[in-house]
Amino acid sequence: MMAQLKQVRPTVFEPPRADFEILSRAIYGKPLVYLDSAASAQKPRQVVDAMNAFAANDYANVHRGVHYLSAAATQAYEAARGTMQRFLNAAQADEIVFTKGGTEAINLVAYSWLAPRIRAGDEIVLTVMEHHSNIVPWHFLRERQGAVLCWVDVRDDGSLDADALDAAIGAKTKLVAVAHMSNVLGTVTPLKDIVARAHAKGVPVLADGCQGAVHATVDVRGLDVDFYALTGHKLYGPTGIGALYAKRAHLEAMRPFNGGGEMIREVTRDFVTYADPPARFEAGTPPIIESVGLAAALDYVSSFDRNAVKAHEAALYSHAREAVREFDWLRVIGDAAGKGAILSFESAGMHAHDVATVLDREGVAVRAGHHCAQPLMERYGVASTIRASFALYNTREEVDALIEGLHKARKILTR
Amino acid sequence: MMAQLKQVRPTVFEPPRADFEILSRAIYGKPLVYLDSAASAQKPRQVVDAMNAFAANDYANVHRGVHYLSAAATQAYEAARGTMQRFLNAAQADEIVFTKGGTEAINLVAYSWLAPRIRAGDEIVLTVMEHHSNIVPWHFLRERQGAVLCWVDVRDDGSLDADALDAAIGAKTKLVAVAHMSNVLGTVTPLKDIVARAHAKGVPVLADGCQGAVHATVDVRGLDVDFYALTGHKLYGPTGIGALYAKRAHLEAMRPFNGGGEMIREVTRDFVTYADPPARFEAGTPPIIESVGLAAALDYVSSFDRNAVKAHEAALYSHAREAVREFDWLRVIGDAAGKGAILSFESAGMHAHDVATVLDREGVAVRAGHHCAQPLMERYGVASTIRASFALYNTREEVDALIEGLHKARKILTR
Amino acid sequence: MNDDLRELYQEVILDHSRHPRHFGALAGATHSGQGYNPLCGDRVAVYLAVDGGRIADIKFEGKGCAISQASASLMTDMLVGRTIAEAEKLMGGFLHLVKGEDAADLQGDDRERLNVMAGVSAFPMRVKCATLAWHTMKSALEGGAAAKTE
Amino acid sequence: MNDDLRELYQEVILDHSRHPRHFGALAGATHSGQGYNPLCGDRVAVYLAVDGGRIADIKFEGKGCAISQASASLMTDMLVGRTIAEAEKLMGGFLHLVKGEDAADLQGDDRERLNVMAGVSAFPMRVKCATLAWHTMKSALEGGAAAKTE
Ligand SMILES: Cc1ncc(COP(=O)(O)O)c(C=O)c1O
Ligand SMILES: Cc1ncc(COP(=O)(O)O)c(C=O)c1O
Repeated sequence: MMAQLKQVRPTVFEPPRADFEILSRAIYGKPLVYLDSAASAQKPRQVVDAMNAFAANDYANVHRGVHYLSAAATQAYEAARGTMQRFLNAAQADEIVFTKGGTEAINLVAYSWLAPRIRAGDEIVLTVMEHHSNIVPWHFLRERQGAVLCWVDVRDDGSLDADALDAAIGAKTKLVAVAHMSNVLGTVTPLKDIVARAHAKGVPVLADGCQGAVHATVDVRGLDVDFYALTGHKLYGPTGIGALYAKRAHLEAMRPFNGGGEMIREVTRDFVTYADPPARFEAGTPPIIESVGLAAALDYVSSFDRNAVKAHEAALYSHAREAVREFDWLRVIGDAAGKGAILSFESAGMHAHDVATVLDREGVAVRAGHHCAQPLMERYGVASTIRASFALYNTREEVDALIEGLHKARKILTR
Repeated sequence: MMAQLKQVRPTVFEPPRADFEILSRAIYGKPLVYLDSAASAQKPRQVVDAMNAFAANDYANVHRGVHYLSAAATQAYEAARGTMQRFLNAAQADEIVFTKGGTEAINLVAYSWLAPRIRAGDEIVLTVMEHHSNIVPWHFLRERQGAVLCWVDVRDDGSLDADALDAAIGAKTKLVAVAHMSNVLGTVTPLKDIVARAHAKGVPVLADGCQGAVHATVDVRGLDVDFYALTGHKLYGPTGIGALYAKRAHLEAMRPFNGGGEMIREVTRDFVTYADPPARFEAGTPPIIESVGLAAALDYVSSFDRNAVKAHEAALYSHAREAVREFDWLRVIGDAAGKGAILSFESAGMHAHDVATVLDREGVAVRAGHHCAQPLMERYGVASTIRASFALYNTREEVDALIEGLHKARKILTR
Repeated sequence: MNDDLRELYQEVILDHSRHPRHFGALAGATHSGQGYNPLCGDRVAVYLAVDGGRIADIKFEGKGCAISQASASLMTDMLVGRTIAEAEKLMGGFLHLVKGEDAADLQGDDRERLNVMAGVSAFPMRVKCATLAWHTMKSALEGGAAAKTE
Repeated sequence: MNDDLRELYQEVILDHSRHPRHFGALAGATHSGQGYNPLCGDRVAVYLAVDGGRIADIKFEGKGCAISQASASLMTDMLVGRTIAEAEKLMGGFLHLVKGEDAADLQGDDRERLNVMAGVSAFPMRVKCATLAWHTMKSALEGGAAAKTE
């Protein structure tokens, strides 16, 4: 009965503004309106506090120490791995490798899993909406080993045609690399379907979850995805840390990437043997303090009703989407059903950087540029777009400030 | 006159204990005696405060944004690069590449500079005192490309014989990889001499400065070293960040390592071109908040008379070294002249882990193990050692606590 | 309206960006250069006909923000007819001006005409937009390696 | 002296570590296993002669801390003469004991003798030292892949 009621009237989500000190600052005398969370999210005090407390009480290097602080730090670091495991619903904590970010997570798959397996002429299937981080590592394999990149287009509305992707998978395909959510279009891809169809042809799938993990719960087991890359700083966590989820069997079959401390079993002058995963892929002192911050960020995100957050963000997006319909000089790029809270557009006669500059003086922070997605810009025939992205701390009033700012930009730049 | 007086009576250095909150905590009811700074140093409040202030006021993603916060963050990040440049006396800020740590800095040289240049049978000269981080990347080149590792021994006292190193450099040598300071022996290597002699044979030198940069001023131009790797967390800075200094000409000749955002010039479906260094090697969102912390750490270290700090650490070391002379059951490993403040030893009839466990219950944190230097353990015929390392915040009383703890360990473990 | 913005997006700038002077290709160019700003995707190509140490003709093509297009247009307008030495001096002065540095080397009429770009100095993230065409011109004169402004 | 330490480094433990029982190689071993703890460099090798489902003889060789050596010595002492099924049950109980978990499966005399190792549970960083030999024994019985405790 209660559950039903909750479904009928979803919790009204109150953006936790007070957790984010930076949101109350002024920019050129105007209140900051931060609509650039898809580039990087702000950090709640819960994250900063957790890191500070750890540094002040329990800090030491991990793994190799017998002493109390080293044990405490190791425990905190491994607990963070467990938190990430639960966040992604992975089967085991040791399917989580901590990396320096989402980009490194994808490179880890390229260097340690795919590079030793791919031959000239073998194919990698990817989509035109990928972020450069999910493109350039594959270009390396093209440049260095003769791999072939097979590009899957998006529909005009930015949605991904799973049939087209399926059709691109052939006998020579070694990997499908696809975003869970586009950082430009906001498109959420039908990942479960993609994985099922790729697996039917025996091809593993890497999902770039740098955006996807922020806006919805991720269930890597339910998705049955082989690799899932994500990054801490977009998840309200610290910079300097990200993670790769990979199925245990893949991790075990992967060769090392960086060499150094922690990742070995034994080193002699003549040979070296390697530790089991995940240690094998975590050479050197890891981002220890950041792991504590990342765990705090995951706890923070999980402390909300995530469906309510999603509904809140969707409402902000809809409000913005509706408001810009009246601007006949503005073309929205990415209008797929069920998309995340990212609004990208170009405007006739106004360059994205000029618009962003005007908005900035109004306190409104948006991104202008190619968003590390040049093939997608090419696809839509634009050099750059404006992107406003909405996070759990944004408000309807902030969307209004964006719209107001766009009016101003129009007035200034087309007078 | 003043200057002379100062030389005769060096400043008495007062350890800035109050800057390190963790140092006043208790472990099992005893005051913490943290003698594990060679594994990782504690963080002064100046570092933590700088990171907090940045996160609360100026945080955003760098480089790609037009808006105010992005400009502020970019400025902070690039200012950190400048701080590191000055810290190392590099010629240009763009000779500094930020990495996730010292280990990654060395791997960057292995993957981007050496891997495309080395052929089967080519040689890499390194010493038996290297940390695994300066061994395993070269083992990769042995395993994957047939490189040959040429090991240079140390003298019994742990000092490095520059002649022996010179003799190991032959016509097939492609790189000399050597620690600036050993993390086990404390040995400081004659880097300037090593570089001069290697260069005379046309061979570049990579110095692992993860320890060296902590305990003395580094002048990469004066040393004329080709590559210098260092790590933030041992320099009283945050985890998750390190740096590689490389001569501009080397950086320009290096191929990319990780692929992703920030490091490209242009990406299309069919090809990719790369940004100039250092951006070429900083794929993805960098450790932005950590860069601010690292700069604060460098400023912190530089705020002291570094010679006075060095003298302080040397005095702690001497005090400990003298005190253990009375222990005939204890063998010090590493007694080179001019060595840094690291005391490593093994004890007859007591295993390092047992000793460390007893010390820990006395509040004394030391490392026990192979210290990621297994070839060195092999060289001295030990499986592990105890290592006490002294930092600017340590005191003479803490050394006494160590000595006291060793007496106790002896009593408990050999009764 | 914000003063800095008014200063940045003056009528003259917007006019230049909308109606760029010397736009197009140049048959018989003796020098040319390509510029690209990977941060925003702005592109510019400049074509020069140099005759006896003097810039006899200039054209440019490009796509980009108002600042970069206006700056390119203004540049062509101002450099045509100059000696290479004069052009180089002007370029140096322009770079100082838009970075908010001392631009004492810019004087008289030149100073006055280029002053419309001075507002850029209040927008550090936009300086590269303003300098792209000028860097490209410089590289064209020096032999034509692709200019860029990362 | 600290209670936990006294508990950990009991006379029995120190005695076992100094005078390990069943130390050495075993001619005619039917099973053997190698164990290595890369964190501290401890090594252990166990050799077994199994006859009709019963452990007729055991030997071990090794180098390491007091805990790991005493644990290995105690293990050989206790397992010799047992059936494999009994040995496996004892191993399970031991692992519970040193991790401070419920070790209800350990009873009577076994419990009493192994109790000298119970102090390890207060030292989480040392549990791996205590379990190395036991993991190695398990892997020897299962066919001999190298055991390790990272
Ligand atoms: C879709 C997507 N993939 C990958 C990345 C790369 O993440 P990071 O820069 O943290 O490595 C980003 C963000 O920049 C992104 O939006
Ligand atoms: C001499 C030396 N080199 C390299 C490293 C590796 O540094 P990091 O673990 O920060 O990557 C260390 C410390 O662990 C070290 O002491």
